[in-house]
Amino acid sequence: MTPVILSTQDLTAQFGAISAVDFVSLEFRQQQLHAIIGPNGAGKTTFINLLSGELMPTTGTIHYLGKDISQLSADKISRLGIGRSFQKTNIFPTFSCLQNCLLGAQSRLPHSMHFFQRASRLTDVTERAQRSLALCGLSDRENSIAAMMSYGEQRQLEIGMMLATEPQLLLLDEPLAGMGTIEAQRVIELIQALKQDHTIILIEHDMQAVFVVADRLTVMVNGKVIATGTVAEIRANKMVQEAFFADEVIGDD
Amino acid sequence: MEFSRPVRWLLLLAVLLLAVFPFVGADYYTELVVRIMIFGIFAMSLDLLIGFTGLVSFGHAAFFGLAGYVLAIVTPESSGVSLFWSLPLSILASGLAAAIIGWFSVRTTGIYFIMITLAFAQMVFYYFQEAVQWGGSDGMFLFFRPTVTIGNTVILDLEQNRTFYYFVLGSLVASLLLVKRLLGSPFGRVIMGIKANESRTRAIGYATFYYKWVSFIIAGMLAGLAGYLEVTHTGTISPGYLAWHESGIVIMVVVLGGLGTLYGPVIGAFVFVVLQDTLQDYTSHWLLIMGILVILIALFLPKGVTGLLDQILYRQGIQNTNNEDHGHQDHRT
Amino acid sequence: MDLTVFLVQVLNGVQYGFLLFLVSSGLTLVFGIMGIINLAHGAFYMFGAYIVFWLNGVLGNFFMAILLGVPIMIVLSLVIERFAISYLYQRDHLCQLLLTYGLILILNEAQLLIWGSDFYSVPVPEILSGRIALTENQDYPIYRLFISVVGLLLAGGMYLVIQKTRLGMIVRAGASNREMVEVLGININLVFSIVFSVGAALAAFSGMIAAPVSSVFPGMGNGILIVSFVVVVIGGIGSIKGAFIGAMLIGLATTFGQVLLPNLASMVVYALMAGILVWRPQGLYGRTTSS
Amino acid sequence: MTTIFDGDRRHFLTLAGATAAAGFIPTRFAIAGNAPVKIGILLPYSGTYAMLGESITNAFKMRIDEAGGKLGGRSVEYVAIDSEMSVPKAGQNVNKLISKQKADFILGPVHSGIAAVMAKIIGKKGSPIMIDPNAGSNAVTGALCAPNIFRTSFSNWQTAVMAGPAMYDAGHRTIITISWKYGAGIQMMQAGRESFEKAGGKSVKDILNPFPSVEFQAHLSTIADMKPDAVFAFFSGGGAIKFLKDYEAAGLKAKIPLYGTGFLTEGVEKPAGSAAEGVQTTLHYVRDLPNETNKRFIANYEKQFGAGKSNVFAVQGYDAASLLLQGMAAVDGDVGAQGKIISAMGSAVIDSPRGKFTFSKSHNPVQNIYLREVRNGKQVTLKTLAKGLEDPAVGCKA
Repeated sequence: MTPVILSTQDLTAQFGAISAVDFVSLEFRQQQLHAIIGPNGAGKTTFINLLSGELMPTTGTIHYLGKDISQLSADKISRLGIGRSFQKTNIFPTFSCLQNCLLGAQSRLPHSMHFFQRASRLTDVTERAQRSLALCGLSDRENSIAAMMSYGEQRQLEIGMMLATEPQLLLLDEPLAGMGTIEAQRVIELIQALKQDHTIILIEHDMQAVFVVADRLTVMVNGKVIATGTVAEIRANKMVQEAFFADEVIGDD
Repeated sequence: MEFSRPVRWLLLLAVLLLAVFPFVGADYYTELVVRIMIFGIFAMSLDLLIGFTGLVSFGHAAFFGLAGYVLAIVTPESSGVSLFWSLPLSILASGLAAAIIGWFSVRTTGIYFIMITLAFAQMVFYYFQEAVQWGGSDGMFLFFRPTVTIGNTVILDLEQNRTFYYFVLGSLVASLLLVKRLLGSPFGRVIMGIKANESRTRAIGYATFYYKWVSFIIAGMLAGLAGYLEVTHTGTISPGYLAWHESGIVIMVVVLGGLGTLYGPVIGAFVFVVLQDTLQDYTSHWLLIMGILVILIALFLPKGVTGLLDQILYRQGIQNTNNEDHGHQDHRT
Repeated sequence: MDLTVFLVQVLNGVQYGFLLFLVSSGLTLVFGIMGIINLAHGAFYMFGAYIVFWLNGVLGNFFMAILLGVPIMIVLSLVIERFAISYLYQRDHLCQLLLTYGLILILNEAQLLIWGSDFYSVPVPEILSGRIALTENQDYPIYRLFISVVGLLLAGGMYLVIQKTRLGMIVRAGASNREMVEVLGININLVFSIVFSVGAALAAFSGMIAAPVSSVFPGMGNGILIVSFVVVVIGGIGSIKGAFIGAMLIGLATTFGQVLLPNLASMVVYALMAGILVWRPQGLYGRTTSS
Repeated sequence: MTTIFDGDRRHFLTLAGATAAAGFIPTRFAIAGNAPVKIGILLPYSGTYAMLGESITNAFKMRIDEAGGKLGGRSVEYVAIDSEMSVPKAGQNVNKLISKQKADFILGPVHSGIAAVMAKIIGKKGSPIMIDPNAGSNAVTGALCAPNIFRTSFSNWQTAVMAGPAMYDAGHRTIITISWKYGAGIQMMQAGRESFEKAGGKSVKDILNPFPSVEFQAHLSTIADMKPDAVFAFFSGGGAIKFLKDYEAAGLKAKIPLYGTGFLTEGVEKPAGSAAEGVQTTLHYVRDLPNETNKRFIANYEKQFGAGKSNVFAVQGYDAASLLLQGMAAVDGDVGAQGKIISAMGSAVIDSPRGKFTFSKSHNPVQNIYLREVRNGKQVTLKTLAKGLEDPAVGCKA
């Protein structure tokens, strides 16, 4: 097994009386695609929000490459090499595709407090942006305004923008949600390709897709982890079947 | 940030017209144009915040007035002071105030940001309103304009209205180019990202607080430049310059001209000042007409005069023109 | 400052606080429920004062004047809501600032055209015109106590409305979320019309109540506008409880600022606001939603 | 350097920066005698002081109409701008009246801050002639004085300086002064306090309320606590009504007599009602002055503009027109002869509703100051405190 890249210890997010994430301890290994599944309201997105620094944990810690990152803000975590996509498409709607990726690529400069340098002359930033646009399959849409593209393309773009930040670890929050079959297939292929040189934590409702791409699976219910293992192990797990598959219409969101 | 080709030509034409205006315009209108240009710089500085960083500041007049006060305070009654140190000093004072106010304000968003900038500006306003040593509510005079001399040679005699006119025109053009350059820089890219989607900007690795803060400071300093010029122009400064009404009017001017265009607010200043000047001649109830106009703008012209201009230039939907604009820009990058 | 003087000043501060609460309550409703920054709130306050002056002159009875004046203001504000404000619900704060700023200009000029530029006053109604001896030298006018009672009743009334009624449910649900309210099967446009006119009527009502102690003059709404914004923001936008606490804080800060820090008196209020927002950016009782 | 020498008087005025004025030397002196004389007016027509602006304008026009509607044989045209009480806009508004409207005379303002801006601009240009019909800032006929600046109202010092002895003579030995914290308020308060202390009394506290706040309750409690023999106050307009009412409602009026400069009660007798009764103030005008001009003025004014509408502000506007009539009569309407007009105006004797008055070297009225009291809603003269009181014109170098 590859070494651990990210781990959580008793990670908890409490909102009033409700624990959206309840003492979750998990390990994620390098070069693996680790999917997290569970019914709506299981706390999956909250879990991702904790990892990416959008939310501060109530208790518990997160370690990334051995370093405690549980109190770091979102921008600092991004700079450590953790990229994320959001459940609701989260891009710069008024920007063109290339501009979206340029902003992503530029974030890897030590800082952007350059006031009189021409941004267009940062050739390596531009190249990296174009490369990531190519990776997500939008090379021919460089100058399209993001808001005017189809929903599927916007999701692709979000992944492209994330790739421009050169992350090692990707946090993907339901990248297939709301997509048609063809679009979904394209994104699955993209994920397959990314798997080659990235660690991925994936939240997804589309079980067929998950079983195809995932190396490991974790099942969350009511903020708690009820099982973790390989795809085969999880499929065989009785408890999972009862708690989850019984009342979940697979592939539906 | 690049201007489209027709806009560039129009701007060049506008600068040329402004450059010859003192030779053809009556003195009164030359004065009026000076006022418009100064107001234009002020509005442009606010556009950097509202139109490009997405920060609706309701206290921008504080920085405008503060720099003016600094100039009036350091100028003795008997002679003018050198521009070479008084201008940087005034701008720095506004910048410092913006740094302090921004440090607290930029943490908040939405209505709270509007209100906290208002609160701080009111503090500055009341400080000068009650500062008896600086004229209290009646304000102060500037008896002599700043001097621009090296050794004993007078480089520019700002007391000459025509010289001052060109000095203001130069400041306006320089400010426009400077801010445009700023927006084309890596920094500019980030603040525009913040306006478009702040949480996303943070999530891809930018400490947005610092970028908003620095943008707030730069805008404050540019407003300071405008305030410095205004006091040099009118020879007076009073707390009224810092009042919330003035902050409201400059917001109106920015929207009137067109948000996020840089040159739009200058056009807004032009329209506003000329309107005010003309309406006043017809009725002492001109504020009523102004009020109706303001409401019409809010309802029907959210993209301001430049939005209208865009539509005329391209004869098509604004969305499409935007599309093209960005297209041009990216080919150049 | 000995204890008696201190207590008298506390009374002054609290009494001023009640007046501020009267004005701010409408503002915080409109602010919180509709997400509208209504700069014209002060102008409604002024209109209320003028209307009660006018009706009091015609009817000769202060309470009748209020009873008739409030519906007039409700009608006026409904017209304004329909023909201007209602176009702004989906727009950003900027347009709201502009539009309501334009309203100030129009309402101020309208006041000049209707009532002219003279100062007027509204007599304190007979049954409330007495005084209570407070200290050896100072009396306290019963009418000021009446203002406090009205403020207290209003606070209680609003509390009940918000806790017990359907409108209150929408308020508590955080009505800035249009979709959610519509899902509940409520005609949001109607709710907004009601809320806006209630807000405007509250502003006018407080102008009416304040008229006998403050006199009636052009531009009287400008001063009250900014301070009621301060109250609302300190308390947390949309929170009636916050507006109440905020009004009391500002009332006391103003009073003691005048006495203890005469040179900084007018800055005290804004320093307090800035301080509170730095400490709690959403105000004392504000919801932590980004807008 | 350009020097405009005014041959008829000892005054002359230097302009710093020759060319500053070069572009502005108006060409209107050449205008043929038949064109109307243009009066540029900068007064408030909106906001708290709109009533003052209207009173002044009405009375000014009324006086011109009384004289046949002509100035030096020429008809009159008015160009009025609402000052909005905005000091920042003062400069542009004045420039507009001078450069765009080519006004031959400027009438205004009400606000001291605006007056200072106007005086500075107009004094520096050397023309046209400005008549200040209200703003009392000492500086207008003090540090900022100029040959072409006249005032038909008062200096703040004049309105308050006789209050000290008056209060002392009434047996008061300690006072508290209270006023808005702005130019006019501070100047009046100082004059009142200094004259009281000179007479032998003691001012125990000066209270300055931020302008234009009308929250007085805390101050009233302070006054009740300190128990001075009397209170000397400056407020005006809506603020004055509020102060008078609060003062009465706090039960202080019966225990601690209230004094003030005339503006505390002028024009607000009716709205203030019983709260103004018995309050004594000092001013250069009283409505019940027995002279014929006053009776005629009040009758005419109230016939045109409504009963009870005449006030000191109207008187000041009326006198501004009287002054201009005399100046223009001396040159038969030739506005180009500014030197002669100034000379005629400077030596004019104004037959004013306040009684006859003349002008000091700095062009401020040399006038009587009266002690007045409100009785049954009307101003009543108690006595004449000073005859021909002249402002010291501190700092006037012209």
